[in-house]
Amino acid sequence: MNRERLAIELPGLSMKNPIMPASGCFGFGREYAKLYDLSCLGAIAIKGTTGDMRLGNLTPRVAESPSGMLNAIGLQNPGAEAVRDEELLFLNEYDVPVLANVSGSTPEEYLHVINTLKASKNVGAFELNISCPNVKTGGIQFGTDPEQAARLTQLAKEVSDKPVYVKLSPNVTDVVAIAKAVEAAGADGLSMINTLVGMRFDWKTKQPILANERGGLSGPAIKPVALRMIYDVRQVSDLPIIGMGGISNAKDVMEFLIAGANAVAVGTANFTDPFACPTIINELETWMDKMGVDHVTELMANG
Amino acid sequence: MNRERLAIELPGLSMKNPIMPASGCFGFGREYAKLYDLSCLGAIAIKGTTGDMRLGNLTPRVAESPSGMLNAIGLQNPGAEAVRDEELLFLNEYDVPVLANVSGSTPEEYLHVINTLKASKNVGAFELNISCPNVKTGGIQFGTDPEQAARLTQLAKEVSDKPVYVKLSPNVTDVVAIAKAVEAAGADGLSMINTLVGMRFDWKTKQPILANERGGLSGPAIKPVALRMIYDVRQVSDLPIIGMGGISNAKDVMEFLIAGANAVAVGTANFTDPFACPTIINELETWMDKMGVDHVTELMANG
Amino acid sequence: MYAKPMKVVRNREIAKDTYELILSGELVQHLHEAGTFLHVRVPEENFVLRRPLSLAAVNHELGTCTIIYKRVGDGTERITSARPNDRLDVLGPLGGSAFPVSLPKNADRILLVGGGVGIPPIYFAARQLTERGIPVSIIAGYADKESVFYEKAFYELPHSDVTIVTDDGSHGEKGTVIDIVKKQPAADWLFACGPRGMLRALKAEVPDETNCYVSLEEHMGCGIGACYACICESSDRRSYYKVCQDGPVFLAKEVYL
Amino acid sequence: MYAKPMKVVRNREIAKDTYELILSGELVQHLHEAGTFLHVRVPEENFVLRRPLSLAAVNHELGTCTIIYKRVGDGTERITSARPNDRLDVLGPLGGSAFPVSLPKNADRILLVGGGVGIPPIYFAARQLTERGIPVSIIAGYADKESVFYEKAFYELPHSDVTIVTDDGSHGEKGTVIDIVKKQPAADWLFACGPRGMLRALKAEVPDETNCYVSLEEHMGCGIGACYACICESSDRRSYYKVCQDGPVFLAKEVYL
Ligand SMILES: Cc1cc2nc3c(=O)[nH]c(=O)nc-3n(C[C@H](O)[C@H](O)[C@H](O)COP(=O)(O)OP(=O)(O)OC[C@H]3O[C@@H](n4cnc5c(N)ncnc54)[C@H](O)[C@@H]3O)c2cc1C
Ligand SMILES: Cc1cc2nc3c(=O)[nH]c(=O)nc-3n(C[C@H](O)[C@H](O)[C@H](O)COP(=O)(O)OP(=O)(O)OC[C@H]3O[C@@H](n4cnc5c(N)ncnc54)[C@H](O)[C@@H]3O)c2cc1C
Ligand SMILES: Cc1cc2nc3c(=O)[nH]c(=O)nc-3n(C[C@H](O)[C@H](O)[C@H](O)COP(=O)(O)O)c2cc1C
Ligand SMILES: Cc1cc2nc3c(=O)[nH]c(=O)nc-3n(C[C@H](O)[C@H](O)[C@H](O)COP(=O)(O)O)c2cc1C
Ligand code: FES
Ligand code: FES
Repeated sequence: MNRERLAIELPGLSMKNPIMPASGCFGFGREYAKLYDLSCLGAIAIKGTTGDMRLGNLTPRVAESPSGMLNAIGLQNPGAEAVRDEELLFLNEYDVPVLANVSGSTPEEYLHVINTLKASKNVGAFELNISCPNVKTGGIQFGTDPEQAARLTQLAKEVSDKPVYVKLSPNVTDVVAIAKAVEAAGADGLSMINTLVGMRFDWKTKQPILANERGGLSGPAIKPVALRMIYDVRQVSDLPIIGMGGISNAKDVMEFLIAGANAVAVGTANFTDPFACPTIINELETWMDKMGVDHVTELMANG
Repeated sequence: MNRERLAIELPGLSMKNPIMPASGCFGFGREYAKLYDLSCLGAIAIKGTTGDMRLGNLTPRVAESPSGMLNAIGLQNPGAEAVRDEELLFLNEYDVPVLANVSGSTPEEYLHVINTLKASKNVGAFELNISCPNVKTGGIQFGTDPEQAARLTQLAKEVSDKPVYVKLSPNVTDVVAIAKAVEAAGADGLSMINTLVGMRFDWKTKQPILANERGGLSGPAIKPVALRMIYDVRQVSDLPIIGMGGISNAKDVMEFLIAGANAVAVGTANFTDPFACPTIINELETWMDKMGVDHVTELMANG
Repeated sequence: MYAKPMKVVRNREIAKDTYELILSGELVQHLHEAGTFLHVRVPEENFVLRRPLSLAAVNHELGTCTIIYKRVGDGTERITSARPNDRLDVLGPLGGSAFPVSLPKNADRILLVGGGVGIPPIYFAARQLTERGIPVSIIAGYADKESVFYEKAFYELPHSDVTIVTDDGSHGEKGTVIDIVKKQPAADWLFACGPRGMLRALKAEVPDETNCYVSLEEHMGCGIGACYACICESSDRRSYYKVCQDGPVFLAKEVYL
Repeated sequence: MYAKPMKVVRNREIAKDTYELILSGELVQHLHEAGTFLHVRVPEENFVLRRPLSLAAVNHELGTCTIIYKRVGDGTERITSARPNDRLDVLGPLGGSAFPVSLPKNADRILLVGGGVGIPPIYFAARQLTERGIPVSIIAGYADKESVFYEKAFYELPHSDVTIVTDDGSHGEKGTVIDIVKKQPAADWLFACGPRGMLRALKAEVPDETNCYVSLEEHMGCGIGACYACICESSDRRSYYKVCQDGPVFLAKEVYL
């Protein structure tokens, strides 16, 4: 199979195909590397990385809901230095660009992470996670206010020599306003969407199922919301968009490309099927054959 | 079976049980009346009613998504006068209070509807639909800005001699702010939640599936979002809450009561199973038996 | 209208992506009219909407009914995997207006026109008419040879004159059902079901004297008239009908196609 | 670790709400260790998370493995309806640390303690040890008589001493597994699986000299170590282990229970 027909170019990310695992659903790739060759992926979005090591929330950290799941991991990660010295080095063995998901409680922390990771060769771009619903400070706060989002983007752009994508929260009245603000502040691309804040209760104990009470809803359940937000933003912006939210097969990928995404990320589906990413890549090419499509960009709305 | 153990009292609504069909998913009851006796229901929320007859949007008006559906009906209804003279009269044959869902493009239209319907005996309360995502003007606008929401609530309270519930939109950054604003403006209760704005695309035609492009996402997919918003609002408000969003069985009802709802509405599930409401009412009592619960209020968080 | 579990008797591919599904159950005794439909629940929890599918035949002696459906999306795809003895949750019969098979008189010229998966209710109407000894002309249009189904069944109907037509001419006549209609004498009654474009062209073609009835499709929510999902416009475009309740069969001149 | 479809050989209720599921397939040849688990996909689209279920037995000659699971929620409920010849999508074997059945010596005193659906991996460990001729003492605790399963299977193990205990005394001894542990002489090795409270009490009870291993449960996302869903705290509460990857079996003194 000629992989070039799937290849796309995004700022900082030269992708063999438009499919990457979504941040937080693939760790740093080590576990999935035991199942298949990571070089087949378009890119890898690594787990949200903070300045120092974080332990995250108490358990249960996940719960299920119809066609979806809630998570409240709370950004557990080994911290920027360890990510640079161990995880990125490990990933460097594979021929695949890394989208480094950057998290933090303060602007300084975000910048520290970027400064720590920016020299790593395989980091193609940064993804500012201003939309994590599962931490007390930072995270989603930056993502719900256009001014704060823009300010953080601008600061990130000042220290980063690599493209900066901003990951938007769907928990807002007006996602277009946030998108416009970060575009004006210099963002090179957008990632949409992060999880919707949700809850589940155990009717036997009358308690929230998650130790953190609230968690982020992901999976097929949120797909229509993701598609709508991407479509809305696409009407006003030409920024590259990495689309995500419930993608679990190649038809979903096509829907996201039509809505306005330039590439996609697959999150929850990795848990349902650990081979989700390579399977979707193959399926996508099969569909292109069936549809007589030469290049994946033809699948886009204006393709 | 002794129905009293299921009975609850809400402002304006003396309910045999905490289950009512949700607005827009039950028309004005005529069709379901052919399937079962409507008097078994706790209440009936009628289809959103506007000042004049409305034709609504073009078709397709519905689309499906995993564990959910999108609708963009666009508030088709025969208008307040016809609702009063035909539909409410029809429903008056049944021993069940009506929650009259009021919609409009302008504050004047909302007030006109209330004025038209308020003398109808079986209307127990009004439900201000400030959250319909499927009409160009009015609807959701009133529901995303605390000040506009409060102003409309206040006006409604001035003309209505019956309790006024406000139906909140989930498409907001801060649902608690809206809830507080309408509570301060005199709302007697809240209905939560209306649909999440979403989209689906047809990958064959590359077009949005709905003629209206965007539609409202309902069904089990949105349940965790509904539960979270109800829980959030319950932390700051003692207003009665009618909970809805994906309820399809008695366990779901229990989850909503734990989250903070005082009663619930069943929407999309009526389409999946036209007997959903009576089935859920029976199931709920069976669960209460199994759990040794005497009265339905004991199922609530603090019950 | 009843919501009943029905048992799958048979479910097999009879033409390209086209399946014949035979169901048995109590509900069958309530099924009578060509043009009415069943609202079938897809047997998987993540589908919240039922699928409207027309009756293609009812056999009261055997206690079975037949549906012919095309695999077009995830729901019909899932239904293809239903096996004999599986249960399907079926709501029906739905539709407030069927093909008025009792109106035509023996001497009337009756034309039945079906396109693709619009053919099943046409077949049902043809059976009902011919069983009563009323001669009919049938035009059944398919995309291509691989898509043709029920050809033999049509030819076996008594008193009937059958024309099979395919878009690409790979079987029967080449062309569209409209091409054939144009060649035939005007009918007193015309019953049609098929894609909207076909119905629109038919409506434009038939003379005013013809009592032309069309069966419409629209995306549905409730299927029973409560949700306003499935509307179609009246000819003057100033009011709406509900396909599920006022139709699915309409007098062509009443509706805007 | 492999993701393979497995075939259901048998799936039947063996005690109140408790099912024995026998699976066959290629995967079986890779299954060896007591304490490891399978990540089973619930055969319905609306479930996005797999269910972790321990191996209760493996039969390499027959090419089958056994799982014993309790119906506690929607997922296990759905799995109860899997019938012989149905396929289940199974990921396994998972778990980086199993019960160290090869460490005890013949003369060591080995105590195996299982509570409720924590019993399956204990049964597996008991089989592995007794097959090698190593004598074991087994304490299996259940809620009540109706919940008891595998009693006969335990008694049939050679070189073993079995105590059945129920909370309400309706079968075997009355009390908890802890009550029985207290009455027995201290063990060199103790392998346990059951509710968190039981494991906590055990850890408090056993003397320092005992090599006490516990198998933990936690809600899981990936099941393979990538998502950080299933963590448990280290004894000093300053770092985390992943149950799916570092466990599910841990040395009791290493973890905060
Ligand atoms: C009254 C009536 C009778 C019908 N009779 C037949 C029949 O006998 N044989 C047959 O093959 N088809 C028939 N159809 C069309 C059939 O309902 C659709 O092909 C089917 O619902 C598609 O489901 P899906 O999940 O495969 O497709 P998807 O596109 O995945 O379905 C998504 C949603 O759109 C709806 N939808 C998609 N296409 C249609 C359509 N054409 N009409 C209505 N809803 C649609 C589905 O019901 C579902 O809610 C009939 C439709 C109506 C309204
Ligand atoms: C390593 C391991 C081995 C296990 N072995 C067995 C076994 O052999 N037999 C058995 O009966 N049970 C076992 N369990 C528990 C079993 O996984 C749960 O009972 C099951 O996942 C519940 O699913 P449900 O859909 O019925 O419940 P629901 O409560 O509806 O499940 C909702 C979500 O919570 C998760 N969940 C709920 N309870 C548990 C739990 N106790 N542990 C982990 N996840 C949970 C589910 O996996 C699912 O993601 C094991 C758990 C782990 C972690
Ligand atoms: C367990 C889990 C952990 C996640 N962690 C992160 C994270 O660290 N950073 C981030 O930006 N998004 C994180 N996300 C969000 C995903 O990257 C993605 O935006 C979201 O899950 C929607 O995609 P999906 O529906 O395909 O899962 C996480 C999601 C899940 C399910
Ligand atoms: C087809 C349809 C029509 C609706 N019409 C209205 C309406 O007229 N007024 C209103 O307040 N809500 C309307 N709703 C929203 C529902 O009342 C309910 O808030 C929402 O669907 C969530 O509940 P569910 O998931 O149980 O369907 C409509 C929903 C659907 C699916
Ligand atoms: S489908 Fe609900 S009105 Fe026709
Ligand atoms: S379940 Fe994902 S790390 Fe253990």
